[in-house]
Amino acid sequence: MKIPYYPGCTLNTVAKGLDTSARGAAEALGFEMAELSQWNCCGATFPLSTDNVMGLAAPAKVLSGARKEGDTLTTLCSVCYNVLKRTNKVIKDNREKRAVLNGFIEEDYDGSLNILHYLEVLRDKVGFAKVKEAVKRPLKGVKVGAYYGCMLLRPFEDIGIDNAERPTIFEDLLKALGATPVEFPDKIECCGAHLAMNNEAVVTKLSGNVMASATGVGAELIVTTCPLCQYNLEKSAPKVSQERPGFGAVPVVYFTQILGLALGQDVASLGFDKSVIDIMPLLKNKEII
Amino acid sequence: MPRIGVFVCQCGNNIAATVDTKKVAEDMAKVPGVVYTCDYKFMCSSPGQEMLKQAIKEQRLDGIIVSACSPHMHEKTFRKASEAAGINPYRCEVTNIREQCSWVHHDQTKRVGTIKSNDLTRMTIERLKKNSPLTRIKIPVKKKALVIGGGIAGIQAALDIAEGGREVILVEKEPSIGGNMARLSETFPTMDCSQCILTPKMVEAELHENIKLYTYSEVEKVDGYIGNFTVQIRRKSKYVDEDRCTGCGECIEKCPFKTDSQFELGLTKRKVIYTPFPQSVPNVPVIDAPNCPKIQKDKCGACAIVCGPKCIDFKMEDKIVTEEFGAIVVATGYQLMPNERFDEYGYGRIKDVINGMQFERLASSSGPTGGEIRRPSDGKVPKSIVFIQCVGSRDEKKGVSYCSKVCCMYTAKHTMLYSHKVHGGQSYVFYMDIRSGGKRYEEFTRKAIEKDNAMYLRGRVSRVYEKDGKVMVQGADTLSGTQVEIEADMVVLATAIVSRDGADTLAQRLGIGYDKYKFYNEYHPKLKPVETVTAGIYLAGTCMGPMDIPESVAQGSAAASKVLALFSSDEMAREPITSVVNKVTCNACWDCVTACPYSAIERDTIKNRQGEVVRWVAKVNDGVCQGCGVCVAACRSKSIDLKGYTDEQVFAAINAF
Amino acid sequence: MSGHEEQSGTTGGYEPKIMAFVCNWCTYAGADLAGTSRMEYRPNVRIIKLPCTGRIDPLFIIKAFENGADGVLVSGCHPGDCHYTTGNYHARRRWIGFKHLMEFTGIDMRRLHFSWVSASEAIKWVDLINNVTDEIKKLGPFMEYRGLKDAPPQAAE
Amino acid sequence: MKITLSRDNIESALIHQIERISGEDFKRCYQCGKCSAGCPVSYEMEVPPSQVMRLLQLGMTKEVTEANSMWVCVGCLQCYSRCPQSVSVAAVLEGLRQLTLRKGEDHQQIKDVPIPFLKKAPQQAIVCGFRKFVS
Amino acid sequence: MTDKDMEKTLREKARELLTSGEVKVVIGWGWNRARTKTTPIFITNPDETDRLIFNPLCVNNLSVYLTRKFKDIQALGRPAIVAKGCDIKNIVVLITEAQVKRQDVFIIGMVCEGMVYRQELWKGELTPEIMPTKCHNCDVRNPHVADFVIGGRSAFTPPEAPVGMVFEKIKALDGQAPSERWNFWINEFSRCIKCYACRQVCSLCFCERCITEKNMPQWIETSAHQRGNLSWNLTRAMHLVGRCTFCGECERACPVNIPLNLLNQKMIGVVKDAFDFRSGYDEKTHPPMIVFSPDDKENFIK
Repeated sequence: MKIPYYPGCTLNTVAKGLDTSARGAAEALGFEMAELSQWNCCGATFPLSTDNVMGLAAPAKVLSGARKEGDTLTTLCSVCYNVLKRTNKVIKDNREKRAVLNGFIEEDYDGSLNILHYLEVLRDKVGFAKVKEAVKRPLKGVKVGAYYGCMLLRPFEDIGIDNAERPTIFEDLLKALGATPVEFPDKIECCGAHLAMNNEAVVTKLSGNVMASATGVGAELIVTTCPLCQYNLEKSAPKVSQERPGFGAVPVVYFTQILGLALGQDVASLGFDKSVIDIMPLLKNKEII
Repeated sequence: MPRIGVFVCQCGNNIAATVDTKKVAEDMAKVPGVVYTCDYKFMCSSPGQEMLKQAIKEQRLDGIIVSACSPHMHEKTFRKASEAAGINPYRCEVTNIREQCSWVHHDQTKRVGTIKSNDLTRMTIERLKKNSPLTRIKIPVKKKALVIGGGIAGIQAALDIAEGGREVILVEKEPSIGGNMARLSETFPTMDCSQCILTPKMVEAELHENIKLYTYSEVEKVDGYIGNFTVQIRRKSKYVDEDRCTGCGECIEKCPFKTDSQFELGLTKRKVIYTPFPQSVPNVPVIDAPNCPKIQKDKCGACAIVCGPKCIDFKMEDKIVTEEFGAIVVATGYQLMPNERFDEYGYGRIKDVINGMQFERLASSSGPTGGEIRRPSDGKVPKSIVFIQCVGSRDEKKGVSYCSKVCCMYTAKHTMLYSHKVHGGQSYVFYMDIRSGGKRYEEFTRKAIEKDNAMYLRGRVSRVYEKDGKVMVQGADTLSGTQVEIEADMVVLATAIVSRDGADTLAQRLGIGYDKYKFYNEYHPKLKPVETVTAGIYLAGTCMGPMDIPESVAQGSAAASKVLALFSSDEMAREPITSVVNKVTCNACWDCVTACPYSAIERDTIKNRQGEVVRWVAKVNDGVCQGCGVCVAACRSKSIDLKGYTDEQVFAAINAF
Repeated sequence: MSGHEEQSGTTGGYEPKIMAFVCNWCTYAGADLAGTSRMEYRPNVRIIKLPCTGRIDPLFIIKAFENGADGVLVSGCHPGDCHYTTGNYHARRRWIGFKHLMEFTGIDMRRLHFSWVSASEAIKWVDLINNVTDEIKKLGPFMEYRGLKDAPPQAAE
Repeated sequence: MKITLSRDNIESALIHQIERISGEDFKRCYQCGKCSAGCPVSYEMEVPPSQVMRLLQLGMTKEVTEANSMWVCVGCLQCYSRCPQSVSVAAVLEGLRQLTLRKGEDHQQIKDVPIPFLKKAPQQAIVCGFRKFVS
Repeated sequence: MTDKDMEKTLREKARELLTSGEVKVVIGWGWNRARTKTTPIFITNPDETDRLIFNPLCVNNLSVYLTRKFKDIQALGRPAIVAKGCDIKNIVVLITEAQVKRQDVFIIGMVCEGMVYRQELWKGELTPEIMPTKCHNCDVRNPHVADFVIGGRSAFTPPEAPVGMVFEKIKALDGQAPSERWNFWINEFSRCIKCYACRQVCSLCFCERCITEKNMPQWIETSAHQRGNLSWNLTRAMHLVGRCTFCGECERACPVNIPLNLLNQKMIGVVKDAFDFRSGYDEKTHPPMIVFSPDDKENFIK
């Protein structure tokens, strides 16, 4: 199976780990992430203003390009996923905007693309059962907090990957990997997102809430699908530790990294070294490596 | 030659101001067949009517025209008068020269008005010449009522009808009557215990010689029309012989198997052979077949062994009984919207998030906790409870757009019950508006706030989650404009009231209308609140929409009074405006049958002496026909005509134009 | 016995004869309301009351023209409001067929009007009558149709 | 505080402009407060989401445009996803942001963006930040 | 399969049906004495089935003999009827309107490559010019409802947009001013002599007592003056709305050549557009004039 794949800017740089581990895992599971021959940034935010059609041009360009390489497109970064999927819906449902956009990008794209998040590929195309079979390094006894964030789930009408209030797709994967997902209330709350640029206080508080909520129920590890979440959480960890007595920071890694780990990929190849909080001690004392 | 009298009314100055009534009278005298005309100040006054009667007698009139106000006003009056004077009421016609002439044409010279009045009157005269005398249709009325639904509304209707001396069959699909009210603890605003006021009524219904209870039964099929309904009722197998069971309860005692109790809304278990609740009426247990090992795989059978009168029969099967009724009262009630729709409130995920009805059970002295407020998860007494209003109500996105009406009141009641039962307990109520319209209702909610220290917060809750054994509620108080977080021990959701599953199916069986929420439609929201478009079928209670106990009871009685009025005479008289088929020329193409909105037309046969079918013809059922005339226009061979609006009458009018 | 008196109303000159077929429950009541609200409208219309628009046979309309109507108006409850639940839906179907037939035959559609007037729409009724009357007044008498009777079978060429 | 209401304010051109840009109808909001309840940053907002809607209903644009609310919104869409009336306050705040940005008034001077952030942060954060804070 | 072969099979089938007693009478076409024209014949005797013929002259629509207008034929017992696709359409309507039960009639469907419009036009071969409009647009050359089909499958597919004089004329009329149409029709109807041949020949005018014979009230003026003529023709057309299958018999039968096909086909078009209904294809669905849909579209009811 070959699935056209859109990495997005971040995965080419700071979030390389997310990208490489995903490709590796795909291989292990017997499908190929065929990176688009040509792609550009998706815009990193879906314009909420109705009159901003220009903001949709970039993702539209990506989509029209992808359509030429197949009828589905997968991506890893929650934000890319959110932007692409919603833009696609606009093009599909809104005749006027479709016309305008196609004018901009000089294409004739109709929104017929099926946008899948890597998680959806695993769930719907591969199947968690098959993933389970492929596990070589079960993550026995690791209490993992699956952090969804916002962009993977909302708005439900447009995204619909899973129940927006009590999603399980992430936990189901973790179970397949032998880990023990912990249910923590803030798993669908926001990390502070782009406020990282100019409002560290807010980011620290929000990311703090998320991490505290997870560790509060015993999470030893937090996994995410979004580079920005990962960044905000890790970056805030020290401050949070200062502000909140009794809070102990835990590693924050990408779901594909522990996927690769479970599938028996070479640990060095997974890019754990990029993360600030080292996951190795945890893995060692759980005797996974 | 007919002998027609024309009476032109001046209606004081209402008509006379713009119509020369005298001239109209004179002109009409020239019309062939008219033998007497006059104009008078007030035809509808008793002297006016007297005058009319006298003229009929003296002039030996056989037809009456009254040119006056709209027939919608006084047609009945003048037809009555004519009848009193001995001519057929349908030989009397009213010309509308007020609403549709004198009042809308302000020509003071009276020219326009007079000309138009002449025309209209002449048209009516010609029409009248073709009027054949008609007699009101008499439909025999079967003086026995069916009440569907044994909740408070149904019980009330049944009792009132029975008290009126008429037979009633009360059909309830659960093993006991009582409905949702039987679940309630106390009732607002009087705070008297629900069961204390309901149970006596239930028993009364059971013992009343005019009421027959069909519990654990459902309506399968409904045929016929007002006064003459034929209904098939499925009496589901109870596996217990009702007549012989003494209700001793031994069987329940001995039954070794348990399952969730629907009556207690899953808060506790019940036996597999059970009565829904201790005061069940009738006090006859039923076996819950899907869960009974004896019935499923022929194991156990303990109940049968201990049963003294030996009235348990594992082979018992459903019975279909057919009964005839003159009227039907529908009181099928409501249910709560499934809370699972509101994941942010964690219902189903968090044990200590329950709905209002479950709280009623917790507060009820006959409930699973014997009336002590204890939370489901660990049985602890909650130190604080958050009540969330409008869960599903007034929520276009995930719920329904309407207001469930009773939640504001019962939540106030809940806070009171809580403060009375748990001293020092703190209750919080998230509300959008406090809707306490009703006798002593506002005082009631105020009391909850002022005397029982309920903390009312104007705002909605965004999410509910668990944190170290507490139920965290994250809401807002829009009045102070702040976010609110509450560490609660328990959360109670005021879940929306919705129509029952299968409400639409029943409506289709009965031929009554329902709205997009599957609540039943009344005939007229103001003037016919308990009638339906189908004559002889009446509504009561929450099957029409959210309402509280007083309203439901009032409606039960209202419906009952309608039924008793219908039953007050052996026959029901109806306007004879119905279609009639000319059997000789009918082609039996059944177009009329297809077109009729009331399925009032049947396929009939004409047989010869040997009883062989000679031909098929359409036949109108006078009881069902409402006289719209759709069939008449549909019939190409003109083999159907509409009494009171025959082609001849209409043509005569057109020709006189 | 057709004797509709030629009248010259307040406006003077030719006054058209207009026949209206209306249903008893909506339009007739609407017309009554116009009266009780003392509105004023053109006096040219003569109403024939029927229980429901579903009762109206297209032939009524033809008959009206035969009897010298210069215009015909048909009106009843709005779709969905029928006192007999579906009578006006049936009527609408027939009118769709009949209207096209009349049009194809060359009847001037300004002489045949269909409309929905509810019991509360007195104003709509008044406007309707006034507009229809004025329009037909402009057209003058329906000579084409009135002429038919007297013309000998083969005459028209 | 006392306000004087007038139709001119309630139906002002500015109000309609914000409605147009955001694609939201302010009248839809019935002030249940669920947005303020669920908003992760409303504690930080000078005017919490539900009050933003209320003020706009009253035509009080000044109060909302001067408040920090629009710049604090993280666009997590929790308000929209839980709103019983399907109103997106996030979109309304975006509308307000656009009002300012389209006047060329930046909320964030690019030169002031901390260098370590530019170095370390994921591109998406930078792009997204610029889109929301810079004209 | 040539007409001769079809005739042969037809005769055998008819004989078989009559001998077996499955049917009591076979309604079909035969020659007139001069063998110049076809005429309806009713075979009850198995030995006479060779009188049955089939050729492009068999234009008459025999379905009318299934109606209550012909009680004597009904009296003979279960009929078999020889029918072209277009005739079968009428039989379908008769079934829909409960005039015939499907099982009570044996339909011998004849595959048809077209008929002559008028038998006088027959010069020994069938050319498009002498074929009526309906044949040029026929989509039932292979009988769509039949118990027994005779003839090799026709490959003919009707044109996307209907062609032929009738349609052209309708378009022309639609393009004219009302007054012009009025004059056209009044002129055409003025010839009407109220012989009611159009009614007699139509199998869908099956009323035992036609509206014209109802005199209380007198719906339609009987004397043949123009006003009555108009009323009659309008009524006839109205009564056929949503039912007429455009078999064309009425126009063929009209002694004064009133172009009734125009009226009928016009209304067929209206019904198709307004209610997406085509008469004569499915006996299950009711004719559109006696049913309704809450969302019927119109733009003229104010």
